[in-house]
Amino acid sequence: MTATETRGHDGHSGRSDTAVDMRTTLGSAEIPSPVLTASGCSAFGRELEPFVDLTAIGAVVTKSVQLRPRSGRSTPRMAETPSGMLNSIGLQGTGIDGLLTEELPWLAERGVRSFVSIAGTRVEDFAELAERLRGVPGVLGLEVNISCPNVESRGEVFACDPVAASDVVSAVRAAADPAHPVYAKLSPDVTDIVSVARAVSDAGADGLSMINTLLGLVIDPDTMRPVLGGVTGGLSGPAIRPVALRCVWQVHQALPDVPILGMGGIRTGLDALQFVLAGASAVSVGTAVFNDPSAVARVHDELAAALGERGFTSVAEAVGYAHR
Amino acid sequence: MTATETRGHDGHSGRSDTAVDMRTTLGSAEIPSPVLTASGCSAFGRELEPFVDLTAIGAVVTKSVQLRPRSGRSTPRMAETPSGMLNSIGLQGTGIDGLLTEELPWLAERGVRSFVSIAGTRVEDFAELAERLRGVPGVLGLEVNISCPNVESRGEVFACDPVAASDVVSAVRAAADPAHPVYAKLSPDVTDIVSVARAVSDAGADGLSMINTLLGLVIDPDTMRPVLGGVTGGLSGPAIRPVALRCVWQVHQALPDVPILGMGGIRTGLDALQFVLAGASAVSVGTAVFNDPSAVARVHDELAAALGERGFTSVAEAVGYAHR
Amino acid sequence: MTASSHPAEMAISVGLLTAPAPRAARAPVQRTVEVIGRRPVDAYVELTLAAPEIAERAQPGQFVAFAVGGDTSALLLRRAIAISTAEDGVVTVVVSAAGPGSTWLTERQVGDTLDVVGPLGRPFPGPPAGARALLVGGGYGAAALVGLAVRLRAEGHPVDVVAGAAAADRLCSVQELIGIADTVAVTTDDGSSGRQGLVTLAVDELLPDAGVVYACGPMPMLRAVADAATAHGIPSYVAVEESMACGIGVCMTCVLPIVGEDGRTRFSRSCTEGPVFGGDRVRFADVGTLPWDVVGADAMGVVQP
Amino acid sequence: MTASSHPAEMAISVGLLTAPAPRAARAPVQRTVEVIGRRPVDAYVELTLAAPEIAERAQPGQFVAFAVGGDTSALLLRRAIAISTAEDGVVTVVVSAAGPGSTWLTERQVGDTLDVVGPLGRPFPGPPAGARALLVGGGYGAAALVGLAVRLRAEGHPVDVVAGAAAADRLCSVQELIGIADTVAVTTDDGSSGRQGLVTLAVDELLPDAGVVYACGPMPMLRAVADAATAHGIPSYVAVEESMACGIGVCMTCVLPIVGEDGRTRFSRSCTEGPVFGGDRVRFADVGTLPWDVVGADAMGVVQP
Ligand SMILES: Cc1cc2nc3c(=O)[nH]c(=O)nc-3n(C[C@H](O)[C@H](O)[C@H](O)COP(=O)(O)OP(=O)(O)OC[C@H]3O[C@@H](n4cnc5c(N)ncnc54)[C@H](O)[C@@H]3O)c2cc1C
Ligand SMILES: Cc1cc2nc3c(=O)[nH]c(=O)nc-3n(C[C@H](O)[C@H](O)[C@H](O)COP(=O)(O)OP(=O)(O)OC[C@H]3O[C@@H](n4cnc5c(N)ncnc54)[C@H](O)[C@@H]3O)c2cc1C
Ligand SMILES: Cc1cc2nc3c(=O)[nH]c(=O)nc-3n(C[C@H](O)[C@H](O)[C@H](O)COP(=O)(O)O)c2cc1C
Ligand SMILES: Cc1cc2nc3c(=O)[nH]c(=O)nc-3n(C[C@H](O)[C@H](O)[C@H](O)COP(=O)(O)O)c2cc1C
Ligand code: FES
Ligand code: FES
Repeated sequence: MTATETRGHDGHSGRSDTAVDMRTTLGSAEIPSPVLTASGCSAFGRELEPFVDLTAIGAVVTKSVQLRPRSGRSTPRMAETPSGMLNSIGLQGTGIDGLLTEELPWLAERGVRSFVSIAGTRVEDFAELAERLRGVPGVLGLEVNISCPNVESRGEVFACDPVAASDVVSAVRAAADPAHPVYAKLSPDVTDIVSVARAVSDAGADGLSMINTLLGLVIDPDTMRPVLGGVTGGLSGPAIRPVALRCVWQVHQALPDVPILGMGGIRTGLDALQFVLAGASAVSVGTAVFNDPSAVARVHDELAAALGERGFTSVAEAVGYAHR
Repeated sequence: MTATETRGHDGHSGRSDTAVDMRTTLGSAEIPSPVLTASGCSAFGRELEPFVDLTAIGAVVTKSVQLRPRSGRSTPRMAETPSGMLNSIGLQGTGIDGLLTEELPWLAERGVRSFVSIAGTRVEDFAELAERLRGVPGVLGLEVNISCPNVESRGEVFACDPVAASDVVSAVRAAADPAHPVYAKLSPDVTDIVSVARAVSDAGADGLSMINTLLGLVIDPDTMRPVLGGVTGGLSGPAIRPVALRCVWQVHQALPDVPILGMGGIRTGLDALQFVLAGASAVSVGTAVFNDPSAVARVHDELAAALGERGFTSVAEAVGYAHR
Repeated sequence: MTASSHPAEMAISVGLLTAPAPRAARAPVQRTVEVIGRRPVDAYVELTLAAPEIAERAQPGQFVAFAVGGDTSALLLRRAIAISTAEDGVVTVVVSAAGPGSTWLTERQVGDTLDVVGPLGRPFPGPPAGARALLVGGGYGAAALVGLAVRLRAEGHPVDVVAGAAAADRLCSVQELIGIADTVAVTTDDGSSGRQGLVTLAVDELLPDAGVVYACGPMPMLRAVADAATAHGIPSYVAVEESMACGIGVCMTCVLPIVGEDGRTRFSRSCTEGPVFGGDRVRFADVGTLPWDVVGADAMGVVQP
Repeated sequence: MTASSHPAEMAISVGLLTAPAPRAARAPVQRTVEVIGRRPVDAYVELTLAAPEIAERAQPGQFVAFAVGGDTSALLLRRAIAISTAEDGVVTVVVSAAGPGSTWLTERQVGDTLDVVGPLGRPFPGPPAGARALLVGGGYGAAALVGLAVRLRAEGHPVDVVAGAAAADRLCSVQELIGIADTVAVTTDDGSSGRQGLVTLAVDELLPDAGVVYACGPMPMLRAVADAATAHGIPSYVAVEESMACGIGVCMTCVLPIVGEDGRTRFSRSCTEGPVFGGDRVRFADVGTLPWDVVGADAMGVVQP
């Protein structure tokens, strides 16, 4: 290498010239690429514009929005861990009004697809959010972040209880735009993820997003107290990839017809390939974006190349292939 | 450094000259060091002899033994993952007879303390193992590996059901040598680890070992099938440390009087310190031994130094300190 | 105004001395760049990078973010490092070996390549016309002021510099700054170089003549300098150093309680709304807490006491 | 005996040609050692290490295990590499850049240090008195035979060597072996060096004169060579390469179905009961399966068909 910069990471560089058909669907919504951002890991997409062609990726999965503006938790909000990180952001955001007036129009103007993540602490909150997102331009569908404490059940997380999770999903499905597929986002912190998956899919979820972060903790050896302002936080990154793949594998095995948006530690095309082979029809790239802001576009290219090398002519053919 | 070998990793080197009292207990059993091996990660101790003074460590926690000899699963049995690994050994071993005639006498002759891990697929198996270990020289106590499928409950893992877990623990407590503390080893793959901890401690567990591996999966991008012969496997190593610490933290918070043997990704003295501060009164070093065969002795030394630097005069003072 | 008072109300009643720092002129790029120079300087290592596309975009106060640890790294997050100088296609940074990531950076050799994103963050806003500028650097924070000093002098502003550190070997870029600034004062906590004491010793003397203050260094120093400037009615800009997961504005880990133009406090991202903030806009005393009057604190269950 | 027959029964009825390889004379050590030589050789990199305590303990057939990736590594497991030669305090290894760990090893430079454990595993047992020895190496597997060839020649045994590989650039240690052995035959799959074909081409011709066979290389090659030797009634020893998590015998990841002295098959650890096994003791066809007649298979629910 000479003493000049190389353009090894340019997200705008041409997609690899492969014949693989990369189109896939999120429920009924068609998308040109199976690679999406992950909620909370790319904000509302804007900041990635210098690094990625946002119109070419599957969709921007937006940071989970709630009804009201939220400050989020006090700092420190993150701790690096081996091949991963903990975060305790606390869903900071400007609320649904900010989303509707600022972020979604910006994305829609540019032709960027958005898959809107919604969150709340009561079933009605979720339904109201779904209602307000009906017919909004550019919105492909909804991802329901049920890894939130349920205020009506002493703060137990919705995703940890099949009944509470189903209540949210059926309320959202009823309130949402019929054209919007509703994906329920599952937590791995459960004894039996298949039973939660089955419950929410029976309740009307059009697909499942898997997985959210694992609950973790780090103690600062200097202060001798938990590092995070929120004490515990969510573990993400390559460290959790085997757990995420196991969840996708188990659920696809039990419910082969339910579409899965897979995520958890995806960093390369071969990582994404593992999720597709395990049963995901699309994937989200989360924490890896912090390491490589062009990761979403790069993973698309690498996945396309990997599928081509293995003789697949479309991503659809490869979905769940490892079970065959 | 000159072109000669340095002795940077010699487990036999003198312990750091610190005033910290490193004695602790496993239930009623006193041990001179809070650092132990982890079940299945140091076999029965013999192979570590070239690297570690086995009589100086807390105890050798032996590979889980069952009643009969077991071949274990077919290979491949491991997959490396980011900052961790998956294993699916399938509890290969010569059974309780082999343990009693070969391994435990070898350890006892040398004055090495053993903490014997037992496993089974029926409650009676566990009880019989505990019974056969009564009064065996050198045995300090029992660790009950309940992360095994319960043949009487369609293969559901004992550790994932508070009732099944309690059944095993109370049967073991009843059958075991009264002088043997009984530790129940918990799985992190549950919705509510505190409820399992409470159930087994109510059932008579003298302490808790936390955590066993997380269920994971890796797909080989070349064969496009799961890497492991056993399809899924157990995830261990630094990757899972934040999850392990969170489990120890939650359980110590809820049950401050129940002793905890902490484990999961411990590699250095500062890692061990985090577990102690979170509430563990002793720790096991597992996967890190594969990286560094002298890890158990090194972690003892580093922990002693770290405690000393922070002004602790004994490890006991630091247990649970992060909650204060 | 002291940081522990209620700036939200004060801002509305009395106004603040600074405007929020505006965005940088150009967007960042991601490049693999070559290390073309490496120079240990006391406790630090200065790395020189052939990075023309970053150099041409960079403005004083901005930073870059390096991937660390190489292909087999367990360290997932980039490390943010302030740009010291950026000219003629070359970017210079000064790195202190703190933990594993920064230590790895200091071990890079000439010919090695680095994956870098930058320039990131908002630059220091320009000073009031004709104002004398006081630049205050703590530890390696002084490095981030070199490019600024050059620009200010080129624009005709008189520049005074105060560089402070715990000890002589933790001072940084003093030679460079002496070559640029009108005056350079040095303080060390232990007196091993310059005057013994904190930077405020020198800052208090120079403040009366200053029209604007720029500071980069550890939080307690920034707080002291900003408070002193504000007390004198002088606008100050501080470049903060907050733990960052992404560096580009997408993760929300790096927030500080910052008073906005409307006088309300928000948790603002130090990577994209900073790292340069008006010194009177950072609620230093509230860092690490969740004050009730931060926008959206009510939704977190925090109520006005 | 072919590998797909029932060796357990055969062993009892007809006996095997080999005894299990005995343990090494001395225990391993763990040391930080310096790289004192680095030489790219075609597709491989030969590293020379100043490692006197390992060199003085090592016997042909043993291996070492390196920690890889440095202080910030996400690769937790050591990489097993066969010892090529060990004399005068110096250990030589030949590394092929396969994945991230071995690639990192091939990138080490003179002056770098490596954390290494060794010597590990059981060495090749000595040959019958006066026997002519046939050594068969596949790819970098030939490197592991260099030390063995030296010892056998020093003990007065005639030594024939067959070195094979996919292509010329994947051959290994041929020059060294030519300097030691009586004859050296080379085969490549593509004919780019020596005869075109598999090692068995040359092995079949040399077997009639051999009193013992030693082999190191990929599993299919070991299987073919062991089968051929057994068919000729000649004892063979193979050094296998099985995925290892610990390398020292504590994890049970590296097992193969091996016929024991009592004729029963057990899952034996290739790190401590191997890597050298009698060629007629490895049930090659059953690798990766759980045959019903492996000791303890019944407890896994596998029953005799
Ligand atoms: C805008 C900005 C500019 C900076 N400029 C410089 C500079 O010019 N020279 C220099 O030596 N350092 C600078 N730093 C600090 C540098 O980023 C940290 O020292 C470095 O990230 C520590 O990483 P580590 O792996 O060595 O330490 P660790 O403590 O192991 O890091 C663990 C995690 O915490 C984060 N972290 C730890 N300390 C800091 C810190 N002080 N600030 C921010 N994040 C931290 C790391 O980025 C990492 O994610 C700057 C930081 C910021 C935010
Ligand atoms: C006894 C023994 C002797 C060996 N001698 C040599 C030698 O002299 N020269 C040489 O280049 N290589 C040798 N190998 C193979 C070498 O260990 C692997 O190529 C290397 O571990 C691959 O690691 P990686 O990170 O590059 O690949 P990855 O495929 O990323 O490794 C992932 C994991 O699988 C394991 N693994 C992958 N391939 C192999 C393999 N072929 N054998 C064993 N484990 C593997 C790795 O150790 C690691 O744990 C030997 C292996 C064994 C068991
Ligand atoms: C900083 C951060 C913020 C996150 N915020 C959200 C969020 O708002 N909503 C949500 O559903 N998931 C959130 N997640 C979880 C991710 O979307 C993703 O499920 C998880 O991180 C696993 O994927 P990864 O390993 O690729 O990051 C967040 C993750 C991180 C690291
Ligand atoms: C190869 C391997 C084998 C294991 N075997 C057992 C076992 O037999 N019994 C048991 O209770 N735990 C077993 N474990 C789990 C460990 O004891 C430990 O709980 C877990 O690995 C987490 O600790 P670590 O990250 O330090 O390895 C095994 C782990 C590994 C990696
Ligand atoms: S570091 Fe991610 S938003 Fe600032
Ligand atoms: S590699 Fe661990 S037992 Fe062989």
